Amino acid sequence: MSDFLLATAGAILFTVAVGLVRILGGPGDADRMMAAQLIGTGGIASLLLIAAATGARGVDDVALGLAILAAFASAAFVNSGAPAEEPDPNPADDR
Amino acid sequence: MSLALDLFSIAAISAGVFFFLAGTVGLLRFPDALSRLHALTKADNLGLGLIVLGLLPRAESLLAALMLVAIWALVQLAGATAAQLIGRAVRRKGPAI
Amino acid sequence: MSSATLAGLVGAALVGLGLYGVIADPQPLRKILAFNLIGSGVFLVFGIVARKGAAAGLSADPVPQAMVITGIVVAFAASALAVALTLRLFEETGRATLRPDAGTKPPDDGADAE
Amino acid sequence: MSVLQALDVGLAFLVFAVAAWTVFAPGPFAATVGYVVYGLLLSLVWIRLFAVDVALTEAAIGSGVTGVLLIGAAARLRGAETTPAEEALTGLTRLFAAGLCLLVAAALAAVVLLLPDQGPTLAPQSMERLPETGLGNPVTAVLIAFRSFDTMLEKVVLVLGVVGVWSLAADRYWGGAPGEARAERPEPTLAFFAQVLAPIGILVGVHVFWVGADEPGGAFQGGAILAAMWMIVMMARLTEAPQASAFWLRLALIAGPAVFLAAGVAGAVVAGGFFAYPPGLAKPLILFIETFMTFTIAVTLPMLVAGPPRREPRR
Amino acid sequence: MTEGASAFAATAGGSLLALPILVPAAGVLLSFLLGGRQAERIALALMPVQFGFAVAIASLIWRSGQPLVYVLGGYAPPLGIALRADGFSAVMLVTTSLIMPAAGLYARTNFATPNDGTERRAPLVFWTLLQAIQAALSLIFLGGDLFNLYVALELLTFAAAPLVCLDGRPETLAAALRYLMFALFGALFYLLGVALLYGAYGTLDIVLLSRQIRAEPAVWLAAGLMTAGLLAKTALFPLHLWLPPAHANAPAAASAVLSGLVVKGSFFLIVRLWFNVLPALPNAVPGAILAALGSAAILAGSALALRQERLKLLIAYSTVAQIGYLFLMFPLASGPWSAEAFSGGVMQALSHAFAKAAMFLSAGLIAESLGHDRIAGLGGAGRAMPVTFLALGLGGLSLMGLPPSGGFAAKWLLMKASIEAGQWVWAVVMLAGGLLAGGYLYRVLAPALSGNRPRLKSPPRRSRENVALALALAAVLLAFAPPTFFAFLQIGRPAAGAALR
Repeated sequence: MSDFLLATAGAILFTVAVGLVRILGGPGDADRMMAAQLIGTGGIASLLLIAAATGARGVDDVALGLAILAAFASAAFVNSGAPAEEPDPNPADDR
Repeated sequence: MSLALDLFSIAAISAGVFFFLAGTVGLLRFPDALSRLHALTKADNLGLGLIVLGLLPRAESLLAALMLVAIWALVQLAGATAAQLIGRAVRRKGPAI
Repeated sequence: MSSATLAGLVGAALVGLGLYGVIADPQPLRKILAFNLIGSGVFLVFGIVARKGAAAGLSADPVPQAMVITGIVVAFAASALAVALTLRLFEETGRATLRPDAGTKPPDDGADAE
Repeated sequence: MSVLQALDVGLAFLVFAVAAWTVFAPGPFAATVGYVVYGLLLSLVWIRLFAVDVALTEAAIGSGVTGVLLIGAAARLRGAETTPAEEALTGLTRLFAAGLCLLVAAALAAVVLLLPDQGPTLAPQSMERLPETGLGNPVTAVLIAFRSFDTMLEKVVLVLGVVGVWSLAADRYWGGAPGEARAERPEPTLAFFAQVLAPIGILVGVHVFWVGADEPGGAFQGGAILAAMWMIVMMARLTEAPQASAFWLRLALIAGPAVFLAAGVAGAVVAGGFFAYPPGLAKPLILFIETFMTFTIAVTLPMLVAGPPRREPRR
Repeated sequence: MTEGASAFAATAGGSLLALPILVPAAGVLLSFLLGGRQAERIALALMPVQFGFAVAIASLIWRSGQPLVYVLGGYAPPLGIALRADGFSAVMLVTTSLIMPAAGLYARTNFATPNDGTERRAPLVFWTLLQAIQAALSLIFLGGDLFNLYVALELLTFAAAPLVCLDGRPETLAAALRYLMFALFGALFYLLGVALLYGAYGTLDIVLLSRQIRAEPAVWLAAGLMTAGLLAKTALFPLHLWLPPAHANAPAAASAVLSGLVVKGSFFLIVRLWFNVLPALPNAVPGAILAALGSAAILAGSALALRQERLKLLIAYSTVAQIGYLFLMFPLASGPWSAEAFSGGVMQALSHAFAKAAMFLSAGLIAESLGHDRIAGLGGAGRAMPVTFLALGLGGLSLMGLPPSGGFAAKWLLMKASIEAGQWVWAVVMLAGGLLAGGYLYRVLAPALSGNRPRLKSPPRRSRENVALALALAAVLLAFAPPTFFAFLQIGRPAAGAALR
């Protein structure tokens, strides 16, 4: 059974790798951000599978941490990704 | 009983891998960013979900099982949010972004 | 080959790759990325050292692991400082570059500080 | 070759390929996204090296928080992407650099291969002295007891990092808040996400810190997750970044190293040596120190990412 | 008692070793917390304390004739961390604790907080980071564990880099970024070497390592990586590119500390590495390589200094050259002349620290008084501000290696050792370097002492001139160091005794 789990983990990593080849190259930055998203999900899936197969302790916490941070790259992308916005001319007024 | 559970695990995990594969094929074949995003979220939702489902019977304790479900739920939340954010960025700024 | 040795080889390759990036890429941000690659390569070397020190019921020597954790935090702080410098330089000059002659201009007023 | 070995080889190849992408990618943004992907893959590698504490740190800091820092920077540097021709290295220099790097990598690889399979280790000594600390996780014991001096100084490095980043502020903004270049109005999706995620993340962060005494986890990892929660709340504009002159902020930034340092000095009076713990009181004292450290990391990392003050201070 | 245990029997008064690190670290935290004028007050108040610690440590070593040892937390190496102080550590500590207050007194004018107590950026950063440099240097001089020393290196980087761009001009930002890049590169390579040594021997304690080290591939690679990393931080030719813009553009007080002390920190670690960690390695070839690079630094740095148009850049390039002299001690490290060579190297580090600090402070005064520091515009300035130029000239005396000066003592010892060792080439390089130094100093001093007095924007304050002059006099006084001083330097130098007797 554990060989099956490991093989599955490998298969997922492989599909993720193929997907990465496609989207890291773009054309747009949005596509590239999808790469971060894809590896997030795929990475968590293979992490869980490897953990189940090898019985390593504490891996659940790592997966949980990755799951919490999964959307952070996209959030940063949207947050500061607007094309070079001018700093607020009158910052004191915006609150 | 254990054999049945193993079979269930194998079936669910295999199905999960299938969805990851399908998502990747979508990434490779779809013409524009928004539809690629669509393909990606399928892998997020179903791929990981089925794998978690398959791993549930193998969890050592109820707590570990709950943890697995929580991880899945968090990835759902993150995936949906990221898809929204990236989609909006594409819509607003055009596909070049 | 054990997984530890494999990771060590990856670490060696990462150090080489990162070093190339540091030398060959003129953009500060790319240099910062390359530094982080070297850093993670170094940490992986610590990682195999730890793994090969598995003993006393532990699957890895805890001392190098603790050093890696310290190192990751320091590397992050260094990246943050370097990024802040790069962004400030970009704001001031409209470009981010490390040209060697950038620092040799005499100051207009000649004053030192203040 | 077993399935596990095949998986390891595949993982190693993937890590190397993504690392190569970050070096050779066409633009800084593509390289940066490559680096974020790479950081995630590294967590898997650390799991395979049975270094779960490191995997947690890598996941939270190496991939998560650093990702936000670098992607934000890459987005802002868009205008600087074109490189003036005079800076590009000539082919010969490139070749020379490549040769040098190959040499270093090959020498390193050779030495790695020569390392004995069962190397020298401090694992037995760590386990032998683990009971004195009252902890169950030897990595935490190394960080907070055996090599606590390193850890305390490294916290001072973080404070210096903040001083250094803030020192880049323009004089008129000194004491003001680090204002990021944001979207004009808050993204409703992001706000919703932050509202749902933050409470969960705070729970997880505290949990990771708390179990760190006995299981993988600890102040660094828990603090980093908490830091991420503050960052997402700020990114969603649910709260503003604090002013650099705020006393509470400064207190929060130094609390970890200050308490650590004070405990270390107190050890000289109470326990017979700097950074010694009085027997029997070690565990509560360690948890006390770690609490402040976690808190300080949770405040420091977002401040490092936010950058120098960019708004005029309100008095 | 086993041999391992005896190395860590805490010596009497050993706990003193923690204080020069912890007290300025606490000062950093307090200064940042309280802000405003408190930062300056705390920094200046702790400097005499720091001097007290340094003198106390030195006198303990002097009285016992043995290095001081302290084990932190009761966890003996290899699991824990030890601090150690030998003669070299002690003199570096004392030197640091003398130059720091000089820079501090000088900087009070530039980095004052307004009377209403409003916190300003540059003063807070300067006074906080000055204390951080002091803590980092103390740790470098006292650390007994290679990973602990890595943390010290990073502390030093984080403290020093922001000082370079304190005034925020674009060229200083570029200089600071380059400095940071070199420093980070250096620290990473050092760390990689640390990883390999731990992998080979399972300890990072300097004494324990030195007992086990054998000449094997891992050790050679580690030694090479660590040395390369530390050379990048020390700015030895050809890794010197970051230094001149960084040191020339920083505020004068910061330049004095950066050029006088900070580069000596990583140099100190190279000495530790080769003399204390790796004495078992055959060191003829690496020593010759280091000295060859040092010779190249002396010639190239001096030649570049001759061509500079700005005074501060000239002084910065002269640092590149003077760093070169430090490395001439390495090929002379074994043999009956090793004690002389070691003393010469240390003397060079000390005298250059004082002389260079004096010169940068003088250059700062000149730039402030004239409104510029162009060498072409220095005509007659020496007659307008004689004390400043006296300090500059006395510092220059030491750089040239003319008697009486610490620089003369250093170069004399190194030259004697290289002639005794039959390695004439280093002596020739030293003579050439001295002539070149005379050349570039002549370019500055000759016009300054002749011609019409220029109109000063503001005359330099006497107290600040005196600070620079005191440092320059210290560099001169080193020439009169008694033989006991050199005996003191040898305390704790491993294998030195064996080689001598």
